[in-house]
Amino acid sequence: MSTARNRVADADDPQPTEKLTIAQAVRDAMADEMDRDPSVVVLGEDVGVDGGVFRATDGLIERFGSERVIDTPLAESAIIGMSVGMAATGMRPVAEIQFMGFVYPAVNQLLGHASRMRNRTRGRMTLPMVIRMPFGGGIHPPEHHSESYESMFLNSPGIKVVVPSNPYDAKGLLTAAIRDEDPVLFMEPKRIYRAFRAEVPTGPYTVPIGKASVDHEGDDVTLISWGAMVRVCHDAAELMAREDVSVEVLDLRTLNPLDRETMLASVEKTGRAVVVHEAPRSNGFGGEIAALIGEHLLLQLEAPVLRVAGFDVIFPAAKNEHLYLPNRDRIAAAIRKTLNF
Amino acid sequence: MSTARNRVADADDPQPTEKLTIAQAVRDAMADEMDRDPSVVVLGEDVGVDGGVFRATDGLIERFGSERVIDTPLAESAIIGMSVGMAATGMRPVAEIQFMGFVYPAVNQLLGHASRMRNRTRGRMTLPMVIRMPFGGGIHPPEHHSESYESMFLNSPGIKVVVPSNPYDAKGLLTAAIRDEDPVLFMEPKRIYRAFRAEVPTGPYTVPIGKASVDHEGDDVTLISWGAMVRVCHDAAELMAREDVSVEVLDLRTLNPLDRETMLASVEKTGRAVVVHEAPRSNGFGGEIAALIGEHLLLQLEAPVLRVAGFDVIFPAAKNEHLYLPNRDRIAAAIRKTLNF
Amino acid sequence: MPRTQIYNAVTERLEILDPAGIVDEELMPDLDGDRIRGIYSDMVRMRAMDEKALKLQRQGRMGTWPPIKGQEAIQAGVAHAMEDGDWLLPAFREHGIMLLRGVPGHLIYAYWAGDERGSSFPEGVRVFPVAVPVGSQWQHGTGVGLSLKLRGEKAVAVTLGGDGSTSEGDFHEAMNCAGVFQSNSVFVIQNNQWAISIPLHQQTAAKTLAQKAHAYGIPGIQVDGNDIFAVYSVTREALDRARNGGGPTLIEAVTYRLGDHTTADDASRYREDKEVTEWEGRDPILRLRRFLEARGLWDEEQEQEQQAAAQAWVDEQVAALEAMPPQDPSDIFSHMYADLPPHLAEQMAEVIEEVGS
Amino acid sequence: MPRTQIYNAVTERLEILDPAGIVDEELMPDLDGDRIRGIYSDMVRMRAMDEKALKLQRQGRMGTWPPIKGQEAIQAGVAHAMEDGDWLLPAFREHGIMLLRGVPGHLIYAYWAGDERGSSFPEGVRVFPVAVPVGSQWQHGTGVGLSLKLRGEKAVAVTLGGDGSTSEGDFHEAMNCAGVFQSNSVFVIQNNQWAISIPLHQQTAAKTLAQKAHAYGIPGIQVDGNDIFAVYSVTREALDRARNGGGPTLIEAVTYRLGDHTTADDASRYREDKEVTEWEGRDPILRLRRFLEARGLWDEEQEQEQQAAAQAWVDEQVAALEAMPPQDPSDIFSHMYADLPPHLAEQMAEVIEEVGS
Ligand SMILES: Cc1ncc(C[n+]2csc(CCOP(=O)(O)OP(=O)(O)O)c2C)c(N)n1
Ligand SMILES: Cc1ncc(C[n+]2csc(CCOP(=O)(O)OP(=O)(O)O)c2C)c(N)n1
Ligand SMILES: [Mg+2]
Ligand SMILES: [Mg+2]
Repeated sequence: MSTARNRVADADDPQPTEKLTIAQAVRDAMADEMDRDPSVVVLGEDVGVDGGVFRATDGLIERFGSERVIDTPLAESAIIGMSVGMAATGMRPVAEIQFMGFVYPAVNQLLGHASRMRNRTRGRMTLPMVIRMPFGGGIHPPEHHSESYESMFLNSPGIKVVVPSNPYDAKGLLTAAIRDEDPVLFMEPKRIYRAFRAEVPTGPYTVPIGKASVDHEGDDVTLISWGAMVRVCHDAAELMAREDVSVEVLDLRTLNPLDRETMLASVEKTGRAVVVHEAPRSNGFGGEIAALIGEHLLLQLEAPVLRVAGFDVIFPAAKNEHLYLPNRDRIAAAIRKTLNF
Repeated sequence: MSTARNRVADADDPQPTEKLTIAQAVRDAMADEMDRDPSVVVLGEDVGVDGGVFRATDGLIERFGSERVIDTPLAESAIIGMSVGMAATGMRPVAEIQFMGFVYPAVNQLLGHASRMRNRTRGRMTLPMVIRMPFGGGIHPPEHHSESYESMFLNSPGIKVVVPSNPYDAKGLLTAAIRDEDPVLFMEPKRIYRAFRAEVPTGPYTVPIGKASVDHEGDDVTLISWGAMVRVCHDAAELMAREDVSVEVLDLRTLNPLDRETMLASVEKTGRAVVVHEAPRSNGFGGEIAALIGEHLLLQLEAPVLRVAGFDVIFPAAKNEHLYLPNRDRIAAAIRKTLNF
Repeated sequence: MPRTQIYNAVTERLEILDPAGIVDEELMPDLDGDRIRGIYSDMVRMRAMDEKALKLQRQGRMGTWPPIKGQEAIQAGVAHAMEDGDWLLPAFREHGIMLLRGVPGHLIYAYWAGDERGSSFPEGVRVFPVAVPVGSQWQHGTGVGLSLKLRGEKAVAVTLGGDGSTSEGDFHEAMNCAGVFQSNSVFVIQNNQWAISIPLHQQTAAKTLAQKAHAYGIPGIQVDGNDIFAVYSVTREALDRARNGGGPTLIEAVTYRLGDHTTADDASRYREDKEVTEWEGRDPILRLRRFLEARGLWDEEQEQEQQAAAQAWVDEQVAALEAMPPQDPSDIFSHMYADLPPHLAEQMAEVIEEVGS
Repeated sequence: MPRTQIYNAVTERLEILDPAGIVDEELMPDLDGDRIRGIYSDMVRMRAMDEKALKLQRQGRMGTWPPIKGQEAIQAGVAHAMEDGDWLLPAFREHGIMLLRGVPGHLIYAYWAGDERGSSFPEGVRVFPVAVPVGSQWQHGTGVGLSLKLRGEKAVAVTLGGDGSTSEGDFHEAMNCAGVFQSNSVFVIQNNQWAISIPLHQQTAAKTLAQKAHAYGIPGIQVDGNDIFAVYSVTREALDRARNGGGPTLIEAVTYRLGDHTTADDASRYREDKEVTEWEGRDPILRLRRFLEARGLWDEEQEQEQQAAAQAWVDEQVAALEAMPPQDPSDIFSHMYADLPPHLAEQMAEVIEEVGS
């Protein structure tokens, strides 16, 4: 489904690959980096003995011990606050927040400290730390387990925001994130943690942060998305192909820093854009994207940039999730609307 | 400077007025409502004996006693969390967060509970509560005292966001906020707390939440703004008038729910828009505004919607504040750019 | 001028009913046979509700369910100590006490089946909705307690939460503010020894959770949470104190989570069966039954009847759950604000156009 | 089975040097005359730095300044107890100890004059920057202490904060996690009795702040914070313990904020002059001077010299401050990330075009 075009492996030689889910790819990235670099530690609620509620840290404690795979008390602010202290003094913490719906208590440490330390100290203190968190809907859980809060981290500079949509990118981007000298918020699309497998190189490699991927080329309209929505966009593209509409599917992969160049080039080519995300529509990151496109390509646009997003409501409980989440048909309808503008 | 057009007073009769600063208007709104309604209480750090670090609660404790003007421990999450409990059981708390830069620890209670309780209980429990906080730059303080975090509350529905720009609106909007049945985040532009006085009716009156104000009519371009930036926009409009450019100045006053109608009508008329805000540019609320305008008025736009905003950096310490904050000349430059597009 | 002692921190524990069903008569609270039988049947009903939910979940008729098995004595004891005007603020593993405080069983089921109407309790039921973000409800309990105090209501806010939740900053702020404001609050920790896979000793280095009260200048006490009489007694005492202006209390009730964390969890990954078996021997329901039997207040026949009644009640709740009319799609919009703002009206129209109303 | 005591612990207070300058010889730490004179001059230097900052502020040459007057014994005592590899994590009223741990005076001034370069300490200085969001640094202190432990460094993270900061959730999480992980951490509360206008008894109902340690299963102790010897002793003991794997300690040092909260505050709005005057009588510097004089280790001439030296040093710092080259406008962009992303490069270019570089 994805081209390897934008993916850069460490080694020049073709590496052996294996078929992995996103959850396994995430785990392997951590395992490989812990192997390479003794300063990498993993911490969070239930990441140790339990192996993580989504098994994304499965087996790590057996392999690296409880000093490097640290089960923490139930305290999100401490998970990030301790990581700040550790990252500032020579370690590379990979912290897990169990669900993005529980990141709120950690916001003060994330946006008050993690994102500011380099700037505050004029580069004296840097914080190489990763904050992993599953996000998004589609698994029918109780409230607070389906949220997509990326927008709140994108008006607050100093923290990179990365979102893979497939196993290859998950491993490569997480590896890049762990090696990054700055804090990286790493959002994992929990709905597709185990939905499918794809070929992933067995050794370490990186996918560069800050580069979008043109997953599927097309001429008539650009679909811009990230995370679990990318697959839904592919479904929509397929559907539209049957109507002879050629859809370009763009997987942003990194939301900050945004790969404007790739995005604007695509929309300049197609003249139409639809942004798809799970977060509520108003002031979601889709607004920023539409604003940028409008600013740079006003005269090239054949139709308004449309947004297919969550509604401006609290993420509904399981029974009404389907009403909320963007789906193939909503995306297709938006595409048709831009075509008939 | 502002027309009274959009302002609705409780009484039909012309009321006596007095000249007040924004800080005084805010205090008077609280005092009047506490007088009217015994369930209104004020709480926060230093709001009692000290009268608030900006004197916005000056004299309230003397008048209403320490049971209704409550000095709290230094705990923002508790200030909001206790308010949730109080509001759900018959009181109308007006909570103060000392600076918007210190709202982060309260985010979990604000967005995890305050904004959700009505929806969660299908309307059984409602939370009539106000969260006041000074925001924005321009007073040369240490870090974390100049922030404008509105964007993070605008992708998370269930909480109204209100921002006055002058004493009349400050009193009328705060009165409306206290009487509102839902949580209202009330952002006070600290830079102009005491910068000027304006005529304000002595008794209680409301300015409706959700209505923007066309502060100054114009034909060539619409400036869209809120808070302390509104005055800077007026300065820019004046400057441009000398170049024979007719600028319409829109004070949004409420960011959620947004008065799209007024906003779109204005831009439809002028064909050009510049949004001005203090928060960083990327994913600031200006993006949402530009996106909405692009979505609804693509064919009417004579130029791209431009944003004059803070840069995507941590709000600088005092010495570099001037580099960061939007100013008259930057706004004027953006206006010229839209005119010469 | 040597080191002087400036504070003496003592924390006590209360037990009344032992695992064999024998009580310390001197400490027995004033509850007559009928009342105790009533408490027992409440506990049996809780267990039946819980077991049925697990079954429903396996059948795909229920969402994620956090079982309360083993924690019935706390929930019954606290509920029975409470009075009419008192407020209950649950965490998420409080189905039993919610039931006893007036939340209809089928609504509890509805909530966990993924239907927000489950938190739409009948008028007059003084119960907060389930709090999913762990630890945040402690703050509301302080706020409600303060509200009751300021308004002069002789009522108390009773907040429950887990051992894990005591590690969150919100727990601390809530206790500290309750101490400062002397709010009408009682805080009950259901210490079931586990927070998902994290055992208590990895949650805190404190020997007990009750001793955390020393940090806030409020009374704290530990109680055997599988001992219905001890739970009832300490709660009653704390409620009386709070009701009469004496301020808040922190109660640690020591129990055990006999089941998995939720139906999405597999506890065998992280804990020994042996530990579970040991605690099964301290089952709070069995213990009360032994007491009742020893007193001649209960026999096998009554037990059969009670079990059947509980089953019948549970079946009614399931029937009521499944008879709930489907939600209207507009429901996801209509409770956001007192009035529907234009942008939501627009979005609501989109959905209705798509799926019908 | 009555109520049993399950926790019984005490909180102690240490005093060595009384306000008249008389010490308890048995408790005196092992510090020779030179060392004590050195400590005294450090405290004099702190006072001079503070007074000068207030003057600069009135002249418009300094931003908002939080004075440390009255808190010099804590800052000198803790600094002198620390060793080379130890980390310091300050709140925002820690200019004195930051100085002693290697932060150049002119950088401390620069920070409060509104210049981020003030937090750009020289290589090797193990000091965190000022933490403005109250209470958040406690968490970093646990993290650094854990980092030191995991990496096997025989060093300790020493975190300071105010009495007000103990009400924040972050304080709680940090102490609790330090207890669980037995991190190499020492936590020192500068209890100066006020948090802006809020006096301690409105901050917590706990009788002491030291007793909060009971909540975390870690040692806690109170010390007279105006008594340099007591502060030194308890800190030394705590550091030795942490350094040798014995885990964290919470120290409450009781002192008084003799000045306004900051130069933006007017403390006369909320507190009595009488209280201030009373505490002026317990001035930590005066107290140490009395001790030195009584021992024949100090005389008026030395005092004059010391004051002059402190003034000279302060003047140097001011000169260095004012000699700092202006910041380049690009500086607000260049420290956001290791590499400048394209959108920031664009914004930087806008500013440079506007104001020149
Ligand atoms: C703030 C927050 N963090 C994490 C979670 C995920 N989570 C749900 S329950 C739970 C454990 C709770 O433990 P405890 O407080 O002891 O309650 P128990 O489950 O034992 O009843 C966790 C980590 C959450 N719901 N909220
Ligand atoms: C999270 C947060 N809330 C509020 C403030 C505003 N504020 C700055 S200092 C202060 C009082 C601090 O009191 P304390 O911890 O006792 O330290 P002290 O000022 O006495 O040194 C307050 C409320 C802040 N900086 N951070
Ligand atoms: Mg538990
Ligand atoms: Mg203080």
